[in-house]
Amino acid sequence: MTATARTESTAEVTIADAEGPESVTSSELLTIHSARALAARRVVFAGHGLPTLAVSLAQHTVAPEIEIVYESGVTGARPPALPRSISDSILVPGAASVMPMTHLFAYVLQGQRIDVGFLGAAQVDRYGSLNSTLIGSDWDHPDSRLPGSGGAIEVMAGAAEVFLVMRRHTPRTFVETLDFVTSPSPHQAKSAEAGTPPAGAGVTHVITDLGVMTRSEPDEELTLTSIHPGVDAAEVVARTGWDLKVSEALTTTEPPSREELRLLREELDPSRIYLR
Amino acid sequence: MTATARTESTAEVTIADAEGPESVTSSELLTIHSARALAARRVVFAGHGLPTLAVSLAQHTVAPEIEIVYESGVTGARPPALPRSISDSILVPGAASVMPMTHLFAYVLQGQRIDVGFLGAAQVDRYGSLNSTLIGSDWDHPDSRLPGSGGAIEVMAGAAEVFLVMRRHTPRTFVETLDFVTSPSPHQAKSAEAGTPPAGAGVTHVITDLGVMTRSEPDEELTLTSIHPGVDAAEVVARTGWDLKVSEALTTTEPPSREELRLLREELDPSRIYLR
Amino acid sequence: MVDKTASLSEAVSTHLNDGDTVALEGFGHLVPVAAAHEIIRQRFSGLTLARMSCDVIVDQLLGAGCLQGLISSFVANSSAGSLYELRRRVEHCDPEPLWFDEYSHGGMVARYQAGAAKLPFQPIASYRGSDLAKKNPRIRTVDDPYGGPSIHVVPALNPDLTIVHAQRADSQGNVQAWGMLGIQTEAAFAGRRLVVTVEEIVDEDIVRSDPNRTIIPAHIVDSVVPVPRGSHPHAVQGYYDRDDEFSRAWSTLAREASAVSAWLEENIHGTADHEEFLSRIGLDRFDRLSIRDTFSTPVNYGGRV
Amino acid sequence: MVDKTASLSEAVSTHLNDGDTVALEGFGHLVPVAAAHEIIRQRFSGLTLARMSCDVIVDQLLGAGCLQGLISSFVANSSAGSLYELRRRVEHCDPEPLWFDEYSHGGMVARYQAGAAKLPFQPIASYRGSDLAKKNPRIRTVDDPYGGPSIHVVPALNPDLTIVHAQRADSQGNVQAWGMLGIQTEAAFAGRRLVVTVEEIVDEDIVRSDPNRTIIPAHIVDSVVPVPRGSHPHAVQGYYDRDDEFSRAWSTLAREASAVSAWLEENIHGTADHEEFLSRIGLDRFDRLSIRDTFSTPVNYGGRV
Repeated sequence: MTATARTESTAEVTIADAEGPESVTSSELLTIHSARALAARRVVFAGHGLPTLAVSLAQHTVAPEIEIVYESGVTGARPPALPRSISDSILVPGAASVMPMTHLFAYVLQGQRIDVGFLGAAQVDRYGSLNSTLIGSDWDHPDSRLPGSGGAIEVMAGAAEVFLVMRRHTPRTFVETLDFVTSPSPHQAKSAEAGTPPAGAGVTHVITDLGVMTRSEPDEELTLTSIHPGVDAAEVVARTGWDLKVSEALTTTEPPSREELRLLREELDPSRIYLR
Repeated sequence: MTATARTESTAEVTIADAEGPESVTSSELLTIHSARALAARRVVFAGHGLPTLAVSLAQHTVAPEIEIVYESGVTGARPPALPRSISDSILVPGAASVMPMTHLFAYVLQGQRIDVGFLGAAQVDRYGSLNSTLIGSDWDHPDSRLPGSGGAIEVMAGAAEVFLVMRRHTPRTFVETLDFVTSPSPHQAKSAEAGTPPAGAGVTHVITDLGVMTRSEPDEELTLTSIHPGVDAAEVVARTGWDLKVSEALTTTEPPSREELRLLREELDPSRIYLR
Repeated sequence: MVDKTASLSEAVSTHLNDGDTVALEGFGHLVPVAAAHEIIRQRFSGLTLARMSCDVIVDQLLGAGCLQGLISSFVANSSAGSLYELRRRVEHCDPEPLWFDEYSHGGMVARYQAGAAKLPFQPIASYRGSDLAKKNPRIRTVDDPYGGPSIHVVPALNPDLTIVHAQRADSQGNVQAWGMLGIQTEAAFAGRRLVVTVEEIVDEDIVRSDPNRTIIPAHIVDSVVPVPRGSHPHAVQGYYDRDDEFSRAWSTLAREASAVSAWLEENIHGTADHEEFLSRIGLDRFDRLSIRDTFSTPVNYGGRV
Repeated sequence: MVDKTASLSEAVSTHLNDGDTVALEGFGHLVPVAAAHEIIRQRFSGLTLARMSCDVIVDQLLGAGCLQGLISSFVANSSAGSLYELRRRVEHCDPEPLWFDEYSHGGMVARYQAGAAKLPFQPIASYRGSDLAKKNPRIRTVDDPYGGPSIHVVPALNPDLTIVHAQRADSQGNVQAWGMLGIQTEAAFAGRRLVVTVEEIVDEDIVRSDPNRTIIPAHIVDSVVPVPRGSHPHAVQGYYDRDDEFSRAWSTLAREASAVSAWLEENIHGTADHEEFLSRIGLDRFDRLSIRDTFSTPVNYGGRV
């Protein structure tokens, strides 16, 4: 199957119960499913944006004992408002610790102290390799220069597993071949000639506006395991740039609960900083 | 010349001026000459004991801008009393900084930030290699097990130069061949098969109860350049386990001044903790 | 005691030379912005900038023609958007090519660590299979003499000059900082020369009341420079908040190269120093950035009775 | 929030096994002495002890028959004299041989760094020409892929259990310490399991009022144990001074193996816990070791208005 450019649409999730219908935005959906996936996880490395919000929601729901580590070295932050970035100084007052960057990168990430690392990317391939470096075929003169690795390479190599959050599921982001492999999947790392094999499993969950893909073994491909209400599996396949496997046990995701929505909207992000 | 066991004696230094004769102990003499050698040096790594006292004296006399770094990571200490060891907590209140040990060993010592490192040793050879590990011919079952390197190897390799203070100049401590090369001279390092050449000049000054030996070039031997008043150069040679070179410009050390003695005895070590 | 205080203009002109590699570090907090502006003001050229996480000052140094090279691991304007001057240089060699020596954050951290420790390189476990290792010939491997797989290494980074910003120092150059500390200590030790800008020079008794708070000891500092609000638009913990409006406005402005030139002409070349620069961009903005006080609980350092 | 507080006896019995490598770190300050005594009390055997700078607890662990191996870089009793139990083992294999894995302090620091960072080894520049490199087959070399001379490396040290002592922690295990910090943070991260003993468990608000003071974050701690005076005869900055009389007396006592056995029988096996141990050696000695208060100047962490 060839990836075809299509008009993008996202899940239209509405919950309807005694209180009447309530529509849910794509951001809310992604955040809620990211939070649910954190059940039973303990130490989470949260990139900025939705992951920060997802971890907070998980703390209030499925994983009260979760501990968040930020790339700026802050652990156990309890900011009075949502941080505007991972280096927002609002994270510091009242935090449990601020580690020097050497400790964060060498001892925490490379030191394999993270259970789940959250990442975003411009492109992902079927084994979960990520590109956040550039778009184009000429590395020295790319069509579009992106931010680059930051700490993504270290998160991918060191965290026990990685959750990928993608706001838009499209054939331009879910691609057969990355323009640049920034953060390699275990499969990609295996085929390399030299260096230390990654400690973790790579990307185990991809949460998008259409559904959730999962994988676990090094050479396993991402498989569509659940779709959001109102989404058709064929549409997900069509909007994926490789021949996406669909689980035989494909499920439909449980709609957000009233309580999850209330927490997100009223307590965690009332100004909708991340829920844009 | 063979080293011969002799009855040990030390310099008998007496100063005589209008105030009448005043005898000087060997510890005082060593401390005062160590301090004088620090003129124009700035960052000093002080081992515990006489070096601590010598650096304090230098601060009061020839090198007011000197900065002391202790192996415990403390810099700019201003202890109200003499520290009892390099890890005495009395060094901390009022100090300028306390570095983690990683910074001290990796960034300060290996990082070549020290102008002069002070060391002691059980044995020294003609090029200034030091043994502080063991006495005996069987490394696995030594006659006498000594403390070992501590940070001595790093001081020798990283400091621009090393001052060695030896309380007793004898053929058992100034030897032809060390029982164990703990901290190698640049000469010794050169003959090794592998590894990084030392950054510094190795031992440039040896201050003993009999006089001062110096060297500067990697392959240069220690040369007796000055003797304390009342010491005979031949005695120093006799009490050295190798054929000690004597400088043609051999001088006699300037006796301690009244002011140096006053500072040591009345201000710096009134309880004679180090001036034993 | 050596008094190492200097003016910013003196410190930069004394310790920087055209063609140098200069590290300006600070991870979204405690960034030597005023120092970067002074480099522009003094019209340095041919510099290579080392900076893990880029921001407005990178675009500004590029726009001013100061840089021929960049050593970095993140080239966006944090959460505020793109750095368009940088993208023009990288995507279109406009106005000229930029030598870009690229790593991950972990790689940059390792490079500074090796530089601080005067090691030739530092091992790093994360590069297997990444195109970054393929693209950058300075990322290499060594064999493990203990029988494990080979491991990647990155070379030591030893900038000719490192400049960092901190909350305070004494006049001898004992530097104290808190909040997010980035890679400042390692960058400081790695530098052949070191200039530290601070919000304030304080009495040494304050510094010495809490020696564990010192992140850089005086003996490695060449100049210490009081520059209040020297990190704007980045925050300084306990002094002022971040100015996101400024950073976002930059990403809009810098879409046009001519706007960058005009901004630099007016705000940097058109001002004598950081104080005048601050008046130019409006001191009233600091009202919005003021913070409330939250003091640490003192700890007892004790003392021998 | 997970409450990680435990009693010393629980923490040691849960996290230590016969035959383990156990790191007890602390450089003449903040030494986990009470924990070492508990290891003796619980009669562990076949342990390998990692400890940069030895002291009375090494002699005591040896005398009690707990150790088959030692990883260290300094084997004297600081300024107090020799460690005779250790010397009997090394010089005369009395009562049995000791496996001694010897490095310099710089080498031990590098081993813990590699262990904390899960690297196979750490390069070190200081071993060329030293017999230590000749004697110890685990000190090796790698080639420099950047064309410089080869460089020595030491292998990662990953103790099965690390125990360190600190001034305070909250009940979740965020550990704060000040004064001389030794290699505690790296030893903590290098350990497969981690127990921290502290002078006191404090309210988390105290810890969180100064997050830069935290040397070990909660997420790597397995148990945190309140053990007041747990570092005696070593000092704890701001809590009590060192007891040099005790350390010197040990170097005299330990000249006779039988005296060591008798001392252990009476003071360790003959006491139920650290509190009883302290009463046995005399609580009045702490009068001599009391310190006067010297508080740090608080710093402002600020807060968004």
